[in-house]
Amino acid sequence: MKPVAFDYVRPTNVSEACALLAGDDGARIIAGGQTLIPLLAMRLARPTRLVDIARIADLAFVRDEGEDVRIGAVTRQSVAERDPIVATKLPLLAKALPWVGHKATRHRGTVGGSIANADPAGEIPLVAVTLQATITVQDAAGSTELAAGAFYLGPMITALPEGAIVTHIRFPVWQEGRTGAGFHEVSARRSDFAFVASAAQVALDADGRCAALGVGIGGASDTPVRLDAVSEALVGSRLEETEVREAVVAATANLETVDDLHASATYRKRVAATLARRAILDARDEALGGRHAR
Amino acid sequence: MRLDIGGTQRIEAPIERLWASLNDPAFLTRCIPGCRSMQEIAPDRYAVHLDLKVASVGGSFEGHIGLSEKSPPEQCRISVTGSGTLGHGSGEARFKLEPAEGGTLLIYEGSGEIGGLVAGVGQRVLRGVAKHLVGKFIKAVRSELEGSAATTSAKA
Amino acid sequence: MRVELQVNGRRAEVDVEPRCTLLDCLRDTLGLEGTHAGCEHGVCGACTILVDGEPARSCLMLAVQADGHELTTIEGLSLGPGELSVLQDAFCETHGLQCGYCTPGMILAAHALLARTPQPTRADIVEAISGNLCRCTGYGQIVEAIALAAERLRSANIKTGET
Amino acid sequence: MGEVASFKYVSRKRRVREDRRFVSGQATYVGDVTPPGTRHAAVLTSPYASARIVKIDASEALAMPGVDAVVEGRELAAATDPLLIGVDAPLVKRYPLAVGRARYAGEWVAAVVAETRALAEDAREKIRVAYEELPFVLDAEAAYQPSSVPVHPEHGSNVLLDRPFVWGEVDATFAAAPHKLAYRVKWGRSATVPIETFGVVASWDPWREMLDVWASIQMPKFADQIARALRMPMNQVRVHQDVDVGGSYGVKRGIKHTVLAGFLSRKLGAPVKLIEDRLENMRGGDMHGPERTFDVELAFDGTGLVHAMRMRAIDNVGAYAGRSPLQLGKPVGAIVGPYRIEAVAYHAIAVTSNKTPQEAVRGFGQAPTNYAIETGLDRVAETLALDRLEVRRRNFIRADEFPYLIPSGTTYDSGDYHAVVAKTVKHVDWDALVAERDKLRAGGHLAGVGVASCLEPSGANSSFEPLLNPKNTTTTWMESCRIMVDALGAVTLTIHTTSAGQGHETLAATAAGEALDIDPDRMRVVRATSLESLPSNSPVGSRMAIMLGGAAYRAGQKLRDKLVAIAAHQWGMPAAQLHYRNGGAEDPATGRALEWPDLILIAHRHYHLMPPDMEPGLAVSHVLQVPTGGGLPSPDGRIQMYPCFSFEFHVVLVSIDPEIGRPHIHRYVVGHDCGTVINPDIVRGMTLGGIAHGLGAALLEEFAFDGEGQLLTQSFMDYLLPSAHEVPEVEIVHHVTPSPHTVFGQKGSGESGYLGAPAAISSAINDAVRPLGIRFEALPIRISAIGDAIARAKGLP
Repeated sequence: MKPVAFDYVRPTNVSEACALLAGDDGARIIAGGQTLIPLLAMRLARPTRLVDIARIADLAFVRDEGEDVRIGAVTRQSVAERDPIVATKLPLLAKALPWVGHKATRHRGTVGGSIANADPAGEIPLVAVTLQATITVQDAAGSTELAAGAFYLGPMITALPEGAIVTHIRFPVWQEGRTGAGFHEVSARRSDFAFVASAAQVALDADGRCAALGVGIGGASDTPVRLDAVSEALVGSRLEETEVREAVVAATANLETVDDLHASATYRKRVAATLARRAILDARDEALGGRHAR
Repeated sequence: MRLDIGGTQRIEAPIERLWASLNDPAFLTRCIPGCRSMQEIAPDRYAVHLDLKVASVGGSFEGHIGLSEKSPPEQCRISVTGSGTLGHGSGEARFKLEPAEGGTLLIYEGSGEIGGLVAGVGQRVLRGVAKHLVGKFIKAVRSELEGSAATTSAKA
Repeated sequence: MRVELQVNGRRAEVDVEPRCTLLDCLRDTLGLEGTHAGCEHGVCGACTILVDGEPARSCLMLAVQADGHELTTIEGLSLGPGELSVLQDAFCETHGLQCGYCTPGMILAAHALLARTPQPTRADIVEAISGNLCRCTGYGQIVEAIALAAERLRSANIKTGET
Repeated sequence: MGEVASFKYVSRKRRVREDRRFVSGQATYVGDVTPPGTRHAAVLTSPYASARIVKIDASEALAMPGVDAVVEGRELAAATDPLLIGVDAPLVKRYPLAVGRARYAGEWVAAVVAETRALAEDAREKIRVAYEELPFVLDAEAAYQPSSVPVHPEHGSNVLLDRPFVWGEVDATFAAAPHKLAYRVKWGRSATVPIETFGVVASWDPWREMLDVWASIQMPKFADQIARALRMPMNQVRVHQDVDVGGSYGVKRGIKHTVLAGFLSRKLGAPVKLIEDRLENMRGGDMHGPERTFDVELAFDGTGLVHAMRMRAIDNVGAYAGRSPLQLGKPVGAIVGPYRIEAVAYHAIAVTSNKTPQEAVRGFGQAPTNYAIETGLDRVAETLALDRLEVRRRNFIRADEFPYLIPSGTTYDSGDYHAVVAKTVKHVDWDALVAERDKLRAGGHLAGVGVASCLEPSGANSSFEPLLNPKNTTTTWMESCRIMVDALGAVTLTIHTTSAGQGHETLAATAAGEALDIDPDRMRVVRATSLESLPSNSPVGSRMAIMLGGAAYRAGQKLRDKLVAIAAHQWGMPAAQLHYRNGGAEDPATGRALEWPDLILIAHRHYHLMPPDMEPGLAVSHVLQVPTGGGLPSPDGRIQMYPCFSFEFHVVLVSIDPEIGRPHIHRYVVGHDCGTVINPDIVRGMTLGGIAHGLGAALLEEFAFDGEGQLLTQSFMDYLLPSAHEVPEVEIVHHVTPSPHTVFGQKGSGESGYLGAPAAISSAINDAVRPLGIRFEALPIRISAIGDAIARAKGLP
């Protein structure tokens, strides 16, 4: 399982990287390489040149910008996992990161790499969609911002234009009320690709009513899916179990789910509703301050 | 690995134009994702060369496309075979065209088999990729015929 | 391409193709054959080494990406010729292995754990080695080896960095 | 009771000496062997399950820099003989590369050799092969039909083996039995999948006319098969057996890999290295395991005693067969498991299909068979509304009935099943366990207690070969050990096989140390190459504790007797009157003694003091024939299979989250009796490892094929080995019932964990879902299947 031969260049800044990509459709970006290198080894990916952006310093940062937290694309997943800003301002991302791959892959894998790789079971893309993050991409012509919700088009398929690079991701910080997060995942083995995953973040107002809610499903469909209908149904409620159960079942009724060797489409749809409910209730309990996980 | 594709799409073009386009190698070369060339080697039989690229996965395919059971302009059957570094595949699909107000309904129904490396390691995502590629084909047909940047009416 | 690596505290200059993984470079170019290939697609963990003290899969890194990092392989853990570290010795004590093929990766993952968490719980240990597949042992005696090493390091008051 | 009641070294805690080289990264696996001038091979595989190979064009590949050769099936077949097949089917010809047609997706069609492995893979992609797809058959029952498309037209059908056996009054017992039940269970196609793939280095030296081979093998008669296929005298093949093997548990046979590498080395006059990568191994390494469907009928009475069993077992062995069909034969040696079933009809069927071939897998067919038997015991209990534990107790062979002859002609050596079960039940506090299950159920979970007992036939033997292939009358199954004491008194043992982590060096030293009353850790153990080896059958069938332990002990006895004879000669006394201890000999009457150094000196330097008829020096060896082995089957298919039978009793508490369907194992207890334990750490490791392996077969692992014969689990992303998260803490309850056939009373322990765990885990999950009327009758049982079945039973979408 030896890759095809390719060149390797290490640009010192983003524009240099974009220039290297422009006009060379055989060039591919490598950052952490945790998904790309297996594809190289299996000769599924056959680039003529790898452009290594892992050491571009101005792409590695976690910055608290009040309204949101901005994370540089080549920030290592393990760095984000240990970052205090993520822990305090992005509880959902903090809760999802330990589910990403293994400790060994998180030490090399990057946040931007996971976002761009768009694995249907990817935990970071799921959190980005759930929190309605914005993904900044840059190519030779300049940079644009894409909504995470419109970024994922299919399995490993995104709206990233040809020759563009993800430079950073802005995760909105929920300001009002007490926030809580919940994350659940089912896979054959603890660290495998998720059959189904659900990420939920809840904000409660002073008297315990839901001021904001975001819940998403990963692994079940070709892309991560935000269940907007659930947000609409439950904002204002007290997130009682029965209300939550009804809302998630309704919202997943016509969720298009994948059927594969490991899990059936009906299983994924049914468990999507279950995990969404559990994630929401966990988030509610965390917001209430009670450490009572389902 | 067995893949089933199917769907109904509204194309804002008259049935005759859609039918002619779907039988025009040059048109198909522009619409089939990654298609580099499509030479007619016999009546309704074409040798094709594809350079498929989905995300970071890419590979070249050599294959054949055959059109059969044609009853213009309503119906035809298309068979595809091909192999390359990523694996091999074959498929059958039936196209039905029905005039609808303001355009034509393109109804397609088919199944295919994918084998080799990509089925051996990619079973988890293969169906989604196939669905996406069919969607890209439909989008390309629409944008060719409808001229303006068409909005995809249904999720492919 | 010429690359300068820092392996087990020593500088090593290598000339490798960009497509050469760090795993193949360590084994074929530097002769450090204690690191093993199990799947070459990043799942089994037999190729685990330490990169700046943290476990990483050397089959998921290109050699050309590895310059400027402090690399540690199993050969770097022994205290000297014929001298096992506390952790290596603990694996012998509890027979935390059988065929030995996953063992170097397992020991390096454990080493990184103990450096960070000197008194790990059983759950900490299981999580730390969950990325390293072993087909022989069923993991029981491996967990016991790591727990024994933690205990010995604590009582001997050796800072884990020097094990 | 074994010959040596109390032991000085046996059963004591002793570090496994091999571990030192593994923990320091100083071991030598075949991947680490690269003689100067080595060239690297890669194989091109068939994309199709069945296809005629019309044309192979390697011109572009051969033109690439660094490429030495491309070889295809016809060239190889002309220069080599077909590989051995275990059953009488000579027209099912097998060569390392496909000849004329490919018979399974992944079969090797061509091999390319180049300066580096990367260049070989680059070249492989440039080889153009024109195929003409042919019809294929994948399902075993379909292949069994005469009308099916034969994988080997020359053979005329897909049936490799179709042998009914009847032992005892089966039909009469069924007719008279008040209760009967029938069921079908399926053992999914999984295997051992070691973390190291197969690899071989072959190096032909035209000057010495010697083919040196380093390979990752666990293979009886490896050098024989290589020499035979390459048409070389066996003394031109030198297999290096000091190669460390990165796990095998049965599958690492690699005959086709080694014949190919040997042929390529002779063709190029350079060492050739073929290390399978994981993709090559999973699809075309020919290392899949049994894929078997059982149709079982049981005849039993109102108390739950099973009197007769009919079992039809059909196995889908794939496109070719080496010894894989014989995995239907070994289970005959324990066909009734630990139960007093009096009459058995067994119909063994092996069929070819266009799937990857199988190899020997841990237990050699016993794990699937045990799963089928244990499912039956649960069904009997369910039918009579009796406790599954109690039904087993009633059916167990009693301790006082040993040695116990089972209907198929094997005599079980010893056992105390009731004692092991009693100890296990007491340790687990059975009633509290059942109460905990019911508490979990009350809490909204599904919960179940699983039980399964299993026999581990150990010691190995060839007798299933003559049973299934009358033309094969092999009755010799041996192991050997050599002990040499050098002139300075250091002891060196020689063993004659490779090892894959079983601790054979520690085993041999411990056994020799016990015989010689010398600390085993003072002994060195080395491995002979095949040219210097005494007869050995390598570590299969849980045999090495019995056979290598026995051979080392017997050799040690010979050495001891020689030392005593030398001492006796100095004092002109009969040897029998002397007392041996600690390497020396003492005359108890006078108290005078000659110590180890004294005797060494005489043996090596002082010929004039030697007994007249004794050779100088101290080198002894022993070749041990398997106890109870050596017979041929009777006409009605009765034969003594393996000599010794270990016993395990598994108890598992599992709960299932009903909405998710994921089983969680709360407790796993196993009662374990493998006779006298020689090294406690090694045996414990074997048991824990076997259970983890069995958990994989029960819940996670399957080589899944699609309708076109394409393997869908070609990587570790889809073929799922259990990680540390999936394997629960296992509590082992220890018991010793020594074997009468072995020097210490030891039996085998390498396989039993894997033979019992699948049945026990399946029993637990079925107990959990039984209240919903759900039954799982095939392995593996995936989370999704459990979740969907629960939803269906509850009428949910």
